[in-house]
Amino acid sequence: MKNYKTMVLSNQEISPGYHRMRILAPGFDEISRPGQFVMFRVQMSLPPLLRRPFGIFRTGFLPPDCDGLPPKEYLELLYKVVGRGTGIMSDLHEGDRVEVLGPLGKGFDTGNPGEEKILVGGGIGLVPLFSLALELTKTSKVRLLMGGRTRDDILAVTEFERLGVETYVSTDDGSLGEEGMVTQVLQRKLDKYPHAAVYACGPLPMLRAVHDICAPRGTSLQVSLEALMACGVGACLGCVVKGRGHSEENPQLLCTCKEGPVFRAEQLDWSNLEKEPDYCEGCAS
Amino acid sequence: MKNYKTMVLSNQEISPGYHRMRILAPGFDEISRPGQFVMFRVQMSLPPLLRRPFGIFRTGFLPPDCDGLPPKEYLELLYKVVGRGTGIMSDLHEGDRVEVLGPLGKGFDTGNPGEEKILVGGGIGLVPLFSLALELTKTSKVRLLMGGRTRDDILAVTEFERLGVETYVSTDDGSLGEEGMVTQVLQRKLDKYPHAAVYACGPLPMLRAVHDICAPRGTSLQVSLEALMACGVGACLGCVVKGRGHSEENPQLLCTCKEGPVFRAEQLDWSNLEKEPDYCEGCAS
Amino acid sequence: MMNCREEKNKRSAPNLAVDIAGIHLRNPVMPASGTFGYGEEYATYLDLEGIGAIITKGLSLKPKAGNPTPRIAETISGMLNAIGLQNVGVDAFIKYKLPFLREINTPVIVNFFGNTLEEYGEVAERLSDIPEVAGVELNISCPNVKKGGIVFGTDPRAASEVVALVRKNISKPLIVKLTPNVTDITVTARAVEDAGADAISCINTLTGMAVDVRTRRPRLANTTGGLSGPAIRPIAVRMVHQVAQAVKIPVIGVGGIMRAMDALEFLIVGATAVQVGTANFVDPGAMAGIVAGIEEFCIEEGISDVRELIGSLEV
Amino acid sequence: MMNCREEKNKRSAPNLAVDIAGIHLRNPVMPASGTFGYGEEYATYLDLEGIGAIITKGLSLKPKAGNPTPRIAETISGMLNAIGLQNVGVDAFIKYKLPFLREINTPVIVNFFGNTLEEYGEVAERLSDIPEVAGVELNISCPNVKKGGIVFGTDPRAASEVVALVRKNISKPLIVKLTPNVTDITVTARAVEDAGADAISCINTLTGMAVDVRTRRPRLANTTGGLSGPAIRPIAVRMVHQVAQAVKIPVIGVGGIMRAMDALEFLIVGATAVQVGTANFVDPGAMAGIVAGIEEFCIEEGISDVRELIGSLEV
Ligand SMILES: Cc1cc2nc3c(=O)[nH]c(=O)nc-3n(C[C@H](O)[C@H](O)[C@H](O)COP(=O)(O)OP(=O)(O)OC[C@H]3O[C@@H](n4cnc5c(N)ncnc54)[C@H](O)[C@@H]3O)c2cc1C
Ligand SMILES: Cc1cc2nc3c(=O)[nH]c(=O)nc-3n(C[C@H](O)[C@H](O)[C@H](O)COP(=O)(O)OP(=O)(O)OC[C@H]3O[C@@H](n4cnc5c(N)ncnc54)[C@H](O)[C@@H]3O)c2cc1C
Ligand SMILES: Cc1cc2nc3c(=O)[nH]c(=O)nc-3n(C[C@H](O)[C@H](O)[C@H](O)COP(=O)(O)O)c2cc1C
Ligand SMILES: Cc1cc2nc3c(=O)[nH]c(=O)nc-3n(C[C@H](O)[C@H](O)[C@H](O)COP(=O)(O)O)c2cc1C
Ligand code: FES
Ligand code: FES
Repeated sequence: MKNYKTMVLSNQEISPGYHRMRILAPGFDEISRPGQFVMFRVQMSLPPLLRRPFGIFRTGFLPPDCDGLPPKEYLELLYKVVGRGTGIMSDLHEGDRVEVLGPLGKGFDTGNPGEEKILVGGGIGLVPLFSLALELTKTSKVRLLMGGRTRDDILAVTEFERLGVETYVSTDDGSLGEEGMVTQVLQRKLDKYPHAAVYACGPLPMLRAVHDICAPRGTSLQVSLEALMACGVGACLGCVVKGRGHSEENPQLLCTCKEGPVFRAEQLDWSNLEKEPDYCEGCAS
Repeated sequence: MKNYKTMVLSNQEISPGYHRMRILAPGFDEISRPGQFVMFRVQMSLPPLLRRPFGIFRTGFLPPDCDGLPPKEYLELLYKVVGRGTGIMSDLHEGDRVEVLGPLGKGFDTGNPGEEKILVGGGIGLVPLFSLALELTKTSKVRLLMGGRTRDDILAVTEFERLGVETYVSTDDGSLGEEGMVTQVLQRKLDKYPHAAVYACGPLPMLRAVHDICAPRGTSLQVSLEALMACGVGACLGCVVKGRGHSEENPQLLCTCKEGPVFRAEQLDWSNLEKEPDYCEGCAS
Repeated sequence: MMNCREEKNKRSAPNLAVDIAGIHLRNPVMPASGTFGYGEEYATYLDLEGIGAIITKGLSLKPKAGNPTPRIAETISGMLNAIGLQNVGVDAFIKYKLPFLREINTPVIVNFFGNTLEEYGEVAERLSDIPEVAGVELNISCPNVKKGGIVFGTDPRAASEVVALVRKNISKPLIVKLTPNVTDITVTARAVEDAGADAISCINTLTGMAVDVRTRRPRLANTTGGLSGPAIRPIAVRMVHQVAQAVKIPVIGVGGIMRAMDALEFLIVGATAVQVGTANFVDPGAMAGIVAGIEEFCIEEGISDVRELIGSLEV
Repeated sequence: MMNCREEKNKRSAPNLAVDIAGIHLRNPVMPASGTFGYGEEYATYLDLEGIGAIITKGLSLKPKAGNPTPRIAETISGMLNAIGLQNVGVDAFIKYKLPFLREINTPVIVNFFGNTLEEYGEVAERLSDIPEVAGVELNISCPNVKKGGIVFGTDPRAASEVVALVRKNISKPLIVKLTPNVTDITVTARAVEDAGADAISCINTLTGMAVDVRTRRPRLANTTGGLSGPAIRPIAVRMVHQVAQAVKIPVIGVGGIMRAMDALEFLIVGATAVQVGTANFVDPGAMAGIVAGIEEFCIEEGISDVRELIGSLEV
């Protein structure tokens, strides 16, 4: 965990409204685990005041320059432009100075080698699943069920496939893959692979549906949650979710940033997970 | 007077800490007079919250593009980086969207044709004198006495000379021209050309010294003042200076933005012109 | 049943008009006192007939010189001002400034203040017979020179007294503008309502200060000044929300409004109209943009009358 | 006469240490309560032995769950929070959090509050014998559940009462943290000084609110929250200036400090030390940068002791 004062290596739109940013981050790979995240900010910039949390899509190395210097290690983010902060991010260029604090939080438990693994991603929720897949495919058979509103929301599928991940796409409007919800596909897959472990990241309603499928089957489920965050390190208590034993006397509040963002489904009080209201674009300014 | 929502055509450093910016401004030349100013801001940008005032160095036309479109009319600013706002300005590039409100205020009275004219500029104070010289040289003999701390603070001298302006440079450290104050030169010139009209722009101590030379001789003097401004149009009353008749009962406050920034020396209460405190760099944030 | 054209028309032209204490406003957007001069200053940049009302710089009985300079200082997302209520005085206003406003088909609301109770009363009296004045806005954020400089608006009793006196002297719509520098703004709000105010505007500036660390001097000659601009908006929204629940008379929201979205926050928490201050300096066309933005929002959300938004907060 | 080396040494190492109510701080920079957890959270990002003191999240007698989410909302140059004082409770703090802090050679100041007068007293008592606690900071910005939710800190009598009780129960240095949501902060300041406070920190957050205009819901589940960050700095500087003139005990300045320049404003208007809150979220190394910046400023300005700056404002 460190505050990298560093710079952008590249930043490009990969699908309408989705961008991929590579950030110079020497040594980052060694200390980060799949499912962790970073708190990002543009150096010297106000607004926005607060950092923004982003999952780690992957880390990697740029091929060495002709200058013979060692290859540059980068951290790759994949983000959706939804408001002011991500809007400003999308305007950044190579060389712009940024800060990333991380890696933060607890990552995924990669489970047992050989075990079947099913990843369920909704929209931008695929981000932590990709770094997870990089790890899991070393020892397990991995399937990805990827859902989104339209084909534009389905990202990085070929990159998963290149890892040998079997990929099933569904969209609400049928513009890519199967028409319908990703959870329909999950039902079928679990029927077929009842002992698979499930890892999910996406909007809360999707996670809840996944939980409702897995719980009665006793399927192992880990979910990665989102929350509004100010500090990212467990200091502000802005990002809490209610844990399973939650009650008035014993609040059992878990910090999404520090005890999460990945939780085992059984850690959480699913009936009391509050939905962050959907803010309109630009209001967060 | 208009709020031009427009863009930067070019922006470059011309001397250490001094920049020249050309801004697309169709029709600006026709409505502006020497000595007027604009209120500048970067479109969509907070900070800084408020606009910043800048004199008009000149207006002009870019040669038509090969695309055969009509030549582009520009407004040219020349500015010194002193704080946050000018710092942000210095980072702008061609195509960046900016707003200029103007032309604002009262300009110089160009006086009688044929009359000898002496311009006295201190540092960045040369800006309005250049657009004035463009006008005056049409009908009068014009001399410029230009002062600055070091050679880096002496700007655009060749451009004045190209207009046929006789130029006398002095610097505090003698690194260019005569060593000493611009006012020494003024004394000598006024001895030689006792009927010359004087126009001055620069730091308040310099203006005061010029006034102290001109007043006893009965020399006609116009000065361009600076002030902290919020609105630039006479609405906020932030920029007032005390007028000659100033007293408790009859305050005679003049808006630098609306009744100035150019004043005839006899309009002002010289014993009561307050000096804006010298803020340190970055504090105005 | 409506045909398509009618439906489209309805959708594309929501009603924006609101009433404040009997003053009919074509839309709920007006300038905040002291940021719009006497109206004239912005006439070249903004259609004065496109806004709901014009509010003047605060007037006093006699012309007032205000404070020494520097009078303004920029802060983070805000500005401090200590203009010191410089103004031409009520008589000069009527003689020299009002004739211009007479030609504009927009209600004129005159903001005023006094250094003593009596002065408040006298200014109100002078304005009471002027037909071009649609209403008055009473600024009670001024120190009462007789009471050792205690600000009228921070003492509910003094606030009540001054409102009652002004109420006696003028029958025009009376808006009272509250200061936010108090422990509980609902106390002042109720006091001025009971004393006869027809509407409340809220908030004036928050007292602030900034220092130049190199010279170790305050950045304003007056040492302290009033903080305005987007920095204070959350405080203003909270206070308008509180006041709108505490009183029955209409509330005008003021404080840090830069865009239509900001104005909408105030309407939703209970303001009937809004005032735009510092934003005029940043963009002289700001109010026109805010009016257009409110209209657009209504269309997008299928709201046919802006009044549906007022106090529509869901808690 | 000094030789060159001596002169250089003197120039390059100004004294930064200050004393607050008998607590010796190596420099005048410490975190603001609630923005630094229990210290541990930032240990990997910041040398905890490089700051003047550590101030904990506010503790209550029993663990407290706090408010529902969303608890935070960003505003222009500020943030609203309605954490609702979630904390582990004083006993769990002593048992689980203090052992980590014991190993750090930096004074620990414990921030605490109560829902009733009695609770304030009890927490103070439990802390009174803990040797690792260098001092306590009393947060009186909490609603008094017995008195219908009126905030202790907005009523000088209640403030005085709670300070007097705590004073009786603890002999450690007692800092009282004032709320800015009052008409005249010098009244509270004098009240708590008279009741036995050893120092004052000033200010806590200003109550604010923000609305999501599409859903028409408050952006905080709690409707209102506390505004912090650079937006409020001018208000904080003004209040510290007022309080420092009104009382004889030392004042700790808090509110919107992001950089050394900001901290210096507070020292110059009369603060003996400063607290850094929201800035920790933006940059976990912020306090280290501020300490370095203050030192650099002293060197540049030829100031050999930071205490020369305190209250050095020229008006
Ligand atoms: C652990 C974690 C990992 C994340 N990983 C990614 C990722 O890899 N790629 C990606 O595109 N996004 C990710 N997000 C969401 C991302 O943080 C938000 O989209 C971003 O902060 C929005 O910033 P903004 O200024 O553009 O939006 P704002 O203007 O602040 O708000 C616009 C919208 O974004 C939502 N939003 C704001 N902050 C958050 C937040 N912290 N979490 C969720 N929604 C938020 C608001 O509710 C609102 O709907 C992650 C969030 C968390 C908590
Ligand atoms: C009518 C007029 C014409 C001007 N023309 C020019 C010009 O042609 N070229 C040029 O470089 N500058 C000009 N100035 C000064 C210019 O406006 C300031 O330098 C600029 O606003 C500083 O902005 P900043 O954000 O960089 O500085 P800040 O961070 O705001 O402050 C840094 C320093 O600039 C000074 N300053 C800030 N605002 C003003 C102001 N309005 N007037 C004077 N000093 C100020 C401060 O006192 C401080 O010393 C003019 C000023 C006026 C009033
Ligand atoms: C330069 C300036 C002058 C002001 N003068 C007055 C005034 O004369 N009377 C008054 O009631 N309010 C005055 N105000 C307060 C504004 O009307 C308004 O209440 C405040 O600025 C908050 O709104 P804003 O954030 O939109 O600027 C003034 C504000 C500024 C910035
Ligand atoms: C998330 C958060 C939690 C806070 N919790 C407490 C608290 O428990 N006790 C307290 O006295 N102040 C608390 N505060 C107030 C801060 O200590 C500080 O007074 C305020 O934030 C202003 O400083 P800043 O602008 O530097 O953040 C909290 C502030 C924030 C932002
Ligand atoms: S974001 Fe601050 S505790 Fe999680
Ligand atoms: S700058 Fe506003 S009146 Fe001159």
